[in-house]
Amino acid sequence: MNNTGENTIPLSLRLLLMVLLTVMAVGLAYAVLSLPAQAPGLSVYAVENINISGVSNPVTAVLLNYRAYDTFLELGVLLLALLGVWSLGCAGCQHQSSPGPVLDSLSRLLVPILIMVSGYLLWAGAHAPGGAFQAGSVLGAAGVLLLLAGWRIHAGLAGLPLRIALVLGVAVFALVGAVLILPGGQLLAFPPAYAGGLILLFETVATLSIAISLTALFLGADPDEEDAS
Amino acid sequence: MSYIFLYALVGMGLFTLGLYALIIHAHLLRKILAINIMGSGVFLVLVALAARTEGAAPDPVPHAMVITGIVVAVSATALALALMLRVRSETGRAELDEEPLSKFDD
Amino acid sequence: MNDVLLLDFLMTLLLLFVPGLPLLLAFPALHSRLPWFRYLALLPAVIAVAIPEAHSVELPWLLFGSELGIENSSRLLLAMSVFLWFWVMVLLPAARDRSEGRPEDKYSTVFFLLAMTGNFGAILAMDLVAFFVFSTLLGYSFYGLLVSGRKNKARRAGRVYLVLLILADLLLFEVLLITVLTTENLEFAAVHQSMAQSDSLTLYLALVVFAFAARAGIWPLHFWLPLAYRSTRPAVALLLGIPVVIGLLGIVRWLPLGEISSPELGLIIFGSGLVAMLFAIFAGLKMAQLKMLPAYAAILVTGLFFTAVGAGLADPVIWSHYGRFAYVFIASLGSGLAVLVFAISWLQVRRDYPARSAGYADDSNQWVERWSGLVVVWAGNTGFDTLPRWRVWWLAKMRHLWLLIRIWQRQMGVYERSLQRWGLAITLFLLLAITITFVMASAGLSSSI
Amino acid sequence: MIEMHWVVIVILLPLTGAVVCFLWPRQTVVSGLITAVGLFASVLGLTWQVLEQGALRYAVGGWGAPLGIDLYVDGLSLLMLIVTAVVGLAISVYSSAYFRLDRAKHFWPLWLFLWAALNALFLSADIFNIYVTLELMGLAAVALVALSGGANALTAAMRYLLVSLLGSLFYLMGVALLYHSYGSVDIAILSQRVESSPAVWVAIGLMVAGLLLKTALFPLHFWLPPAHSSAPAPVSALLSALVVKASFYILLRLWLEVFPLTNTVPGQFALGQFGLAQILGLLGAAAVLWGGIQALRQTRLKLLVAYSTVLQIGYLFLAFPLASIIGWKAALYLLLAHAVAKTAMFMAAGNILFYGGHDRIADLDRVAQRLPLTLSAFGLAGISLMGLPPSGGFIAKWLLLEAAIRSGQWWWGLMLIVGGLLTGAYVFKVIGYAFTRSDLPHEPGFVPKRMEWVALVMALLAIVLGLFAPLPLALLEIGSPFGESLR
Repeated sequence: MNNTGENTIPLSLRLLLMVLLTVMAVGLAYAVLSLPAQAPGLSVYAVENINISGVSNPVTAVLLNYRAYDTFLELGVLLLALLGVWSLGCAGCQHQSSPGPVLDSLSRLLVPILIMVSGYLLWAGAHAPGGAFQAGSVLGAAGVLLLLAGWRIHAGLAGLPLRIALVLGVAVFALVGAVLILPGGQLLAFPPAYAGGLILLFETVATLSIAISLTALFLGADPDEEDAS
Repeated sequence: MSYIFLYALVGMGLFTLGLYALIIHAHLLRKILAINIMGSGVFLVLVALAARTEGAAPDPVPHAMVITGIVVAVSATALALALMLRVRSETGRAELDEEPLSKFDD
Repeated sequence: MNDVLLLDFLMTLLLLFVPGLPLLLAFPALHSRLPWFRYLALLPAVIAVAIPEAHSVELPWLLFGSELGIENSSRLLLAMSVFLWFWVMVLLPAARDRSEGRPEDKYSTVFFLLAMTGNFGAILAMDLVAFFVFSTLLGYSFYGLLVSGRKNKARRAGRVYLVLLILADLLLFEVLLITVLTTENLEFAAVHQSMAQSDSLTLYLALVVFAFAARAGIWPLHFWLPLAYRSTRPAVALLLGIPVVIGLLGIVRWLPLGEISSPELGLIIFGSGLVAMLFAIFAGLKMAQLKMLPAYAAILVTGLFFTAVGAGLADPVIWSHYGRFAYVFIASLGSGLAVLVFAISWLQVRRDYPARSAGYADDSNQWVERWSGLVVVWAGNTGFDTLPRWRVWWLAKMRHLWLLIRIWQRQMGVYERSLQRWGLAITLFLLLAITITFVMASAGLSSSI
Repeated sequence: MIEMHWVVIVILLPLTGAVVCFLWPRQTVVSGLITAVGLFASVLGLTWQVLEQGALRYAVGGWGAPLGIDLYVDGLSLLMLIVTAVVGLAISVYSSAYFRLDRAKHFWPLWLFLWAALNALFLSADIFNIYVTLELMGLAAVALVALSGGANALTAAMRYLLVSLLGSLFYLMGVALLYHSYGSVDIAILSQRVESSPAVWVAIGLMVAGLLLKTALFPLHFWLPPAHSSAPAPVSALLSALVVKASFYILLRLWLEVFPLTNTVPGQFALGQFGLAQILGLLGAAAVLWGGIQALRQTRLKLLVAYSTVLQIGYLFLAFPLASIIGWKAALYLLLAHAVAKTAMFMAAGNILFYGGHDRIADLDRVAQRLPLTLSAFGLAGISLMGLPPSGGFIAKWLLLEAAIRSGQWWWGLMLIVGGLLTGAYVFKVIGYAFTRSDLPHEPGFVPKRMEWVALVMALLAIVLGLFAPLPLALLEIGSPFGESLR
């Protein structure tokens, strides 16, 4: 079998496809070029409200205040992907890595730096590019590096504690968002006075959850189940 | 401001190329990569066109959308890769089964 | 002008012949076997169904002055009946062939034709008396059909049916008397109006509902229906829906539904309908015998109908909203029961030719073939023997057709398989996206010019 | 205080339930069932609130469109929520008996996530937020399909995942073009601003195609039969009843609110929409034929039921060329009736599979005598799918026929009759084999009574829907989602 597997498509179909794709590409390009050269979009609104959003970086303000609901659902997507991967029970798919000396020492060197960078990104998110996702993915990279170096989670932490850490982002969002309803507000409506603190709280738990989720996704299977089997 | 549109056009090009690769390649890893390239194309369009603000800071809303989109794409890719590994361990090859349905059996 | 008159005359003649021709043919049927004429009896009805025009005729010379008519709702019922009768006519020789030498079966053709007269006449009848006369004719000839079977159980069913029939007729006669006291005109519309104001309304309603419930085999007057289904011949079983249908039609025609409100009686009828449905479900589930399934289906559906009638009596608004569904409901009940009977007798044929096991994975083609074979066996068992030439021709045609179907089926499989292929499927998807864009774009451009 | 926020509760409750089920796998069935019942009650609460107050708009985060995200409930979204709640409750009860614990602990969190995604999708008034919910729904559905393991299910899930992602990306590209054209992703704002422009044409092309792919309209249905037939029975039921309908719902929303550009410039774009409607109608008619014939050809019960979904999806698209309020109502009533009936049918198929260990139609081996409740459920659901009176399917078809005749396009009505006949044929094919003996002896398995009864209750509901049609139809009027001018 051809390695690329391209031979499954007959030539005539491929030609038809190229023609169609060319037509589509022309259409897409035409659509893009027909857009107005200047369009402020929602930037005016975003900047207008930045003072009561609790942060000074507009992207963070959109992510964690104006459209925090999207972020909440998206943490749900991440958790869901993990649930999906675990439900596949891919215990056999994992290759055991044997770290060489280079990887071993590199990981010792890099992991602390990654943790520090992640902390900086988290803190910087309030006023400059950065934030929970960037910080979470850097931290997640540290976790992946540890896994490659042969590190495994402690058996005592693989059950409920790990699960709690995984759901932390979604749970805190849901809990705090719902609590904010009680004094008569809306879901995820932050009082301007507390907005900064709440956003920092959300970013911190989101960073942790994202980092641990990404690491767990890399691992592939539920470590609790892996031990049992 | 034409360079903004250039980025957007590159985004559209990535989208189209990704679609071509998605259809043409049989190996699942390539299909998953193709989907990711298509996704990157969409993100590039979203982000590039956000800069049409006449010297002011770019529109932050599409940026936030792209970050959301990236997390969604990461999640979907993770699930797809895990699924691909499972398909390979069950069928022995990482390709879609193009056999007729009636041959399906328990 | 003359054309209009002529057309009118022809329609009148047609309407008269719908019930009249079967009646006329019933006399020669006493003496000969009528191999072809029995189809002739259906002809006027077929024509009446085919002509999409409402028409009615007054027949002052008949009874106390009757009226026959056809409009859309009754055309639906007539079409359903014609459909059933056609199949019965096809099956008719089977009833005779199997019992050769038995003189009493000679009369069954007569009974069939009389029942057909009653059926068509009741559907066309526009006044109380005509409906009463025709439906009574249907009832008694049906008794004849049940009794002319050789089985004791069928005779028992017939006897039970006869008792209920006589009871129902007595009650309906009372109803006629009450109505005549109240109003001169016995046309349905007039009766509805005058009865709605009458003092004896409740009595009228109760008698009508009870009488037709007895005729239609509605719970708790259902005993004859399961008995009949269990014991009778296939040709008669196909027809067993007819008295049920005419009974329901009687209720719709005789009751001034949508004009009066009688909450108490409505509630009682509604309740009895509900109980009937529950009864049918539980009794039907308990009964393992397949042949009785249509009977319980009939009880279930007539129960459902009764809940609707009850609701309509309690609140006329409901009936005026949904009353027009009643005819559709009745017609589909009749054809549904027949399909059920057909399916069951087909299954019984199949029992002799059980499904082959799953030794092969792809039997998608074979099942059509098996189906067709079974239909042929079934048809052969039940009556096509009388038409040998026809059958040969028909079978040859069918064989050819099935061969075509098999090829065509295989082709469908190939198409679906190629659709399942990823590349083609996504290319089609792309094509669709582009098409939609172009459609929108061309329209946008043309409107902006 | 709390009753003001039913909108939020129907989203947060299933998410919380999913988290709880995930954290404590041993109690997963109990917590899942409690969540399902609570969610059903919350949807009733929301229904009551909407009946009292009319259509609702809820600004999440207090910002409101265009900056924030709005949730919006009108008759259309409420009907979808109710369908989801009814089917969801039945599926929850059924699944509580269907899965053993080792599968249940994966099933419940995924299913509750899916439920949350569906509710969030039906409530959202923001096309980017809809993208997120669409992905949430798609990933959950894929993971659920893969739950049954085995080469078939995994391949089907993989194909489904790729298709789902592809459809979402097309949709997202459309969102990007619309946002950059008009600076908003709120449906209400877009509906005021959208006018004919190249970007909008391309956006419509991309979004409609992506959503059609996800809705599995012929000829894009290729992924549906393998995915729906190889999933566990309750999953098949919820995929056919709910997940496919979600993308149809989005398409309908966009079609009704964003795409009609007649409100800005009279006459403009009406032509394009007419042409597109005809295309959709034709594809729907083709789906009816193709799905019906393929269903007849199948030798496996679950594949047969899956192809019947292809047919029924075709019906839904017949409403597009009719373009009348009564046509839309008919399509939604059909959606409702099909969701309930198809749930019953897949559950019945699941029971048969549970009982005999296989679903080969030719070897059903007198299932009728052994599982009378299940076969009754199958038959009753079949009656609704055929559209015989007095079932819910009958009312829907009646309305659709009326719409077809009123708009002078009676030929679409013909497809209803053809589809009904095809449905009748394949339902009878199954029932016929269920009564006869096959040569293969069977080791009958034990089917929990709960599974049989749920299937029967859903089938009866599909029939009863025909008797109480005015209620859901009146519900649909709230907020007049189909517009007034078309009347």
